[in-house]
Amino acid sequence: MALESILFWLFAMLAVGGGVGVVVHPNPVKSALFLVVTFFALAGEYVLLMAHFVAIVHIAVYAGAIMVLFLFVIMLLNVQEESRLAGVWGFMRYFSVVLFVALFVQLGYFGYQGFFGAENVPLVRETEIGTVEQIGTALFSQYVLPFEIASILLLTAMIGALYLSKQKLGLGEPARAARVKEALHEKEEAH
Amino acid sequence: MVTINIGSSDFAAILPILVVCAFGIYLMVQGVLAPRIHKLTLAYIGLAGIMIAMVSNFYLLGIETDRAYFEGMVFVDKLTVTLNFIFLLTAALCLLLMTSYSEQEEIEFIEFTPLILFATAGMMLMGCAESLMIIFLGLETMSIALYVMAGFRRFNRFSLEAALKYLLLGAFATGFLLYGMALIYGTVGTTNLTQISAYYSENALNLNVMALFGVALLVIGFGFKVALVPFHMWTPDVYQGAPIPVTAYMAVGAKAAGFAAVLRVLVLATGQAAFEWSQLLWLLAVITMTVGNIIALVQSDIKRMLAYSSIAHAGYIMIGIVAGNETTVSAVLFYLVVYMFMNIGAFAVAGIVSGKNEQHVDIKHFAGLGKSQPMLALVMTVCMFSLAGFPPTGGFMGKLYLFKAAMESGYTWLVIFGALNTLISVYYYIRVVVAMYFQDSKESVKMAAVLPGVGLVLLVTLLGIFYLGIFPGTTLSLLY
Amino acid sequence: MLSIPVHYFLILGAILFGLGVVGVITRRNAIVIFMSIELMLNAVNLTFLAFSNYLNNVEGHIFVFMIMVVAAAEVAVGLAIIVAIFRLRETVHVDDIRLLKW
Amino acid sequence: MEDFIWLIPLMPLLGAIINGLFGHVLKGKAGLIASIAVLISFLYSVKAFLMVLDGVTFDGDLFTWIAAGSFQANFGLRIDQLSSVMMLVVSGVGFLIHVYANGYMHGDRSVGRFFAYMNLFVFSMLMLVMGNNLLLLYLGWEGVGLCSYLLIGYFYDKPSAAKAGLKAFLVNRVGDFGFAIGIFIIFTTIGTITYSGIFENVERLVSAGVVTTASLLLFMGACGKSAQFPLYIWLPDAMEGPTPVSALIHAATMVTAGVYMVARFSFLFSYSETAMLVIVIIGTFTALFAATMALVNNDIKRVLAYSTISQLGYMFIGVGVGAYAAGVFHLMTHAFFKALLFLGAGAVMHSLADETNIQKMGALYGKIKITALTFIMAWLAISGIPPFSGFFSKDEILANAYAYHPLVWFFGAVGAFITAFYMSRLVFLTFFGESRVDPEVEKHIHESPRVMTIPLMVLAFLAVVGGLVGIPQFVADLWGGSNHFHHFLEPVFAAANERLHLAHLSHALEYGLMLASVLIALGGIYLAYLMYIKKAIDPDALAAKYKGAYTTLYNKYYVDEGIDAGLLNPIVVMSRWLWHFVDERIIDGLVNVSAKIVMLISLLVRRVQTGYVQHYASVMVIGVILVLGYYLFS
Repeated sequence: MALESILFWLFAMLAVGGGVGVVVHPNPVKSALFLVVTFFALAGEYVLLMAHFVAIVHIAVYAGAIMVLFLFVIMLLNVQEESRLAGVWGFMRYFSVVLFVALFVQLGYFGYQGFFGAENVPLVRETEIGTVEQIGTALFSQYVLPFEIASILLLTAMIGALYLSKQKLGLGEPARAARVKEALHEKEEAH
Repeated sequence: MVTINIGSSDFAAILPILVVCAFGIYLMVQGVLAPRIHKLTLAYIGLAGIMIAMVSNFYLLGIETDRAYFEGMVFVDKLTVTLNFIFLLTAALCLLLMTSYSEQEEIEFIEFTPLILFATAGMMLMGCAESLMIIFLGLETMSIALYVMAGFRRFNRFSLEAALKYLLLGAFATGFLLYGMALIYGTVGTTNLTQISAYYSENALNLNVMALFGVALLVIGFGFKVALVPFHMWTPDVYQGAPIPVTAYMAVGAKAAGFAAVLRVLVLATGQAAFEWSQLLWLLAVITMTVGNIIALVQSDIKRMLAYSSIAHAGYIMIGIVAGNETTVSAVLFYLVVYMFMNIGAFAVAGIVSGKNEQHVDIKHFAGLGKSQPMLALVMTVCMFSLAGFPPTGGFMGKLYLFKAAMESGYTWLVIFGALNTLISVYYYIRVVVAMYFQDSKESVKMAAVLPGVGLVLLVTLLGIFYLGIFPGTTLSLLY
Repeated sequence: MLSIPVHYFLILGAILFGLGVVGVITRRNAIVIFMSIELMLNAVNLTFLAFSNYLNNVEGHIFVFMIMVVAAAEVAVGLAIIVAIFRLRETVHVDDIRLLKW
Repeated sequence: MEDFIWLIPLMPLLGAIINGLFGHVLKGKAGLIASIAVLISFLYSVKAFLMVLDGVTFDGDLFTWIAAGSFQANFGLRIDQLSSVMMLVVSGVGFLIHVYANGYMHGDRSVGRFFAYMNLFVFSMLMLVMGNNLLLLYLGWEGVGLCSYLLIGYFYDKPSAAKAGLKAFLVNRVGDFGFAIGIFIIFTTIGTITYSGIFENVERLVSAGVVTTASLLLFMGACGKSAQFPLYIWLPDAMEGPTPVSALIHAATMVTAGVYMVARFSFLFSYSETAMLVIVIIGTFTALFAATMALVNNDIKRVLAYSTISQLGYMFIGVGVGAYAAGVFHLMTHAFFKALLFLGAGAVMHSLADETNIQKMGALYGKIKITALTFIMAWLAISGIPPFSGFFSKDEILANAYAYHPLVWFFGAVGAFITAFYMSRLVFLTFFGESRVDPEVEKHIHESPRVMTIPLMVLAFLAVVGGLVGIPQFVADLWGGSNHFHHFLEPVFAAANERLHLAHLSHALEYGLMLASVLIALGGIYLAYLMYIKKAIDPDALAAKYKGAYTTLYNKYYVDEGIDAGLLNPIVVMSRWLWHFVDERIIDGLVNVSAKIVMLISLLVRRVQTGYVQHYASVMVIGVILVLGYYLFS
């Protein structure tokens, strides 16, 4: 078995194992760490696909930024270990396995049957498209509009996240916040 | 060497989007730099921006239409212009509603105005997209703004619950949408809609499973945004929890944007292979209408009722999509315009009746409105009759065109289902009218004041509904 | 590096996507649900890159960048919402957050 | 003609707008404005009618309404013999009722609203009869339904009124559903919505094999609007509305829209024997069924409501057997005498402080003479006593029914007998016999004001002589005259009549049938007389006064008893049973049960919306799997 095949299987197993860990581990912190494992494994797969630049960005963005944010929030909220869905809804666990199998058979098996032909199995090719230069050229010529839209999108997200998480209400009027909370309680009682 | 083939005409093609984004950024900076500025001033600047964008929208008619710009990223045609108009008008009306709503609820226009402007920009991008990438980015810009807007009453547990549910399920649906895009990309080798269209029409007879799955997942992703059953589950909860002007914006704008994408992809791009999915869409349309209408029957919360009604209306619009002939686009667009007026009108009245903290959102709180607030009751009645599809309102004409489009393609049974559903829907719309005119209010409901802003919205919706109902011809010929 | 068939990557993507779906359905913690959605998006990224390599086309890479941007934006907003809810309700379990129903 | 006809519908619309916007300022003047608006319409209608009489008809477009791609709809009117008659009836009777309503609604809180609705109704009804295309027909069709709903629920303080309005509205939706689908089928098959275009291309419907379906769907709409079995259930409840509304909408005009529509589409219907047969069967059944339900009812307006349903059944028999002119003729005469009956009933209620129970009336003849006299004329007209108007129209329908099938005639004749009986009962109990009026109320009995009695007199005049325009041909032959009405409408129905080849009866048979009609009517009246007048005479006093005659009378009383036990009791029992059991339980029940089932489903289905995000997500995933599976296996 060639080296790349070994690497593929290794990363694949790591990715799937990490994924399973995310889904089943009751502790959110551990789940997050399993997700980091998956991310690293996926970065390896990207390299195998000759997407070096994406692989680096992936590590930087996902493992570096997003996962830190996740962990930060988990720690901040001091989230406890989660008990499983209780009562009648407990069957969701078993049901979800059925859904998984169905979805996988459809997407993974039937969806890609076109690739299964014995003679012409398309293999991963040696290519230059994943280089920084290629991507940079594309990004600033043909794909300049999506690139700019992405900035608006990030701006939107920034405004939204700021608004939702800022502490004080309005222009520094704590009294107002108290009023709102009061009204809230009234409404709850009405319900 | 890198060559950039982007000229001034390319920017002209997205002029309304640029205007809206520029105003959004300006307002954000303004709000930060001059925090003492009166909050309503920000809203009015935003309105001015929308107005300017509307004017600049006409500029699009001046440039060369029916071609792609930005290296095949956006496409300018009559559909683009009409959709831009719908999105901008919706944003303007909802922003006006929000100015009144801010009297009963603390609303921070420093954040709200840029958000609604960016959301509108996202919708407009979906409307003019020529690439799956633009559709995706536009959809996400819109969605992220909407997630936040749904939770805008951030000290209200209902509002935040709505935001969380919308976000989780929305991101979940985005996953399916992206998977579909990936499969289409894998099949065709590009995300350009014109090339996708060419591929699907050439290979209409021997599309492989992957190609079909791609479109199916795309339909599911858009179906989530427009609330097709069974991807509608979020709708009632989110509509109920979100602040009323935001609900109106979601119900109209997001749905119109979703259908814009459906039109772009299903009708215009992959339309040639339509027979492959027309049966599926047929089924979705029938299920959507029926489920929406049947559950709406027992709702007592006006927002929730309107949410199920909006699901049902997504089903009606699907009738036009299923038809898939040359009248589809104009019929769907006309219905979207009508739908905008009648829904915003209904939500505007609901916003006034609900009063402080949205306490009075039950249908029983509408009792006696006919006596105490005859003009409000009139607008609500007209909106309800229009939603139920009575002549001479726009709702009737809209349904007429949709059904006509379906009939022309021979979908008689679909039209019969549509008419049956209309029959059912009358019952719950009329309940509101009955409450307003034929019942006396048992408790004195303290309503919000009718401010000039919301008064303008009511007037525009009333005139719009009647104008479209009585003189639909001019609008229809302008649309597409 | 020519011996790995492309559809291996595709099938790996499908598995990860399915795992993400399972996570969304079975977990109670909104943050973990969110992480499962990230898993789904990463599966899509893998699929895009596999196709990009198979087609020798750079568009897939660009798309992956866009997805990353969107994912980051969604996470920012989503975590902000979760924090806001936690402040109000002191829970992040979605099955406790069901005032809106029927 | 196009220089003025657009004014005819416009005037009531203007009136509606003025009253709607300024009603609260105008107060008492609202009725005046409304009446003048309808009067102007009426005068122009007369002008149009006179022009049509001279042979000038109009069928054209005033302006392009909607033009979008392949679809074009014009605001087009069609003024021909049929629509000019309908316009006269709508605006003429409408005007009289408006005048009457000025008195009847005097002092009501929101007169402006009332007259705005009334004018809006007249506008919609005129659009319905004047339009030259399906879209305007549908517009008018929905418009009158809406006004009817608003007016039935006018006294919304009364929960029963609001409920009745809702019932009328929802039941009509069922009919309108079929109607709309029928219109759609015609439109998509033929590709045009104008009547002229449709009539030229009926063959296309035939070759597409949908002519029967389309006709039956249209008739379904007519069943709802014209209160035919089984969609009649809303009409008796609709009596909760103010009496002028009952007279205008639920007797004279709106409920006849279905008859008008079938007559308008006579050419289309003539292509489908099945549809015609269904119309005849439904019409016959309704005529008989509704009449029996009127037998024992004690509410004066409800008796009239069942009578209206029954009379509408006769009209459908007429248009169903192909005697379109006869059907329309009966529509017209019915508009006169039934409006009169309702207005008379309103005047009686007015005099008696809104008492509607005929068991609490009696001997009113001397006290409110004008009302009583006009009511009696209407009674004679509806019972079919020559030469009152109802006689000629009903006789013509029955004669044509005999030609179609004697059985239809037989059921119609039985219905006529019952009609004569219950109407006589109504009149006798109300105006004759001994007074059973509440003594408190009796002190205040007074004749209605002039503004109410004058319309009564005009209508009474019409009810008496209105039939003379349609004297049957074989009678008119005696002096070389002709059936003017028939003749006038001839051009409209020529094409349909040509296809149908109506059988002709011998003159002897026609005379015989006519005689039978008269005897039946007289028999019904006599029977009621025996029962309700004779019974009212105090036997003891009689016995003391006329000792010799007593025995005879007494014996006669036995006859009465015999009739009572042998013939009438079963009928009365059956009538009660029909009314209470079939009408209230089964038909109403079916409607309620189906509504309840839908509600139950709704209550169950909403439970799917549990509020759990996980469930929402799993529903979505199931949806995804099903959608993908669909592609996989198709």
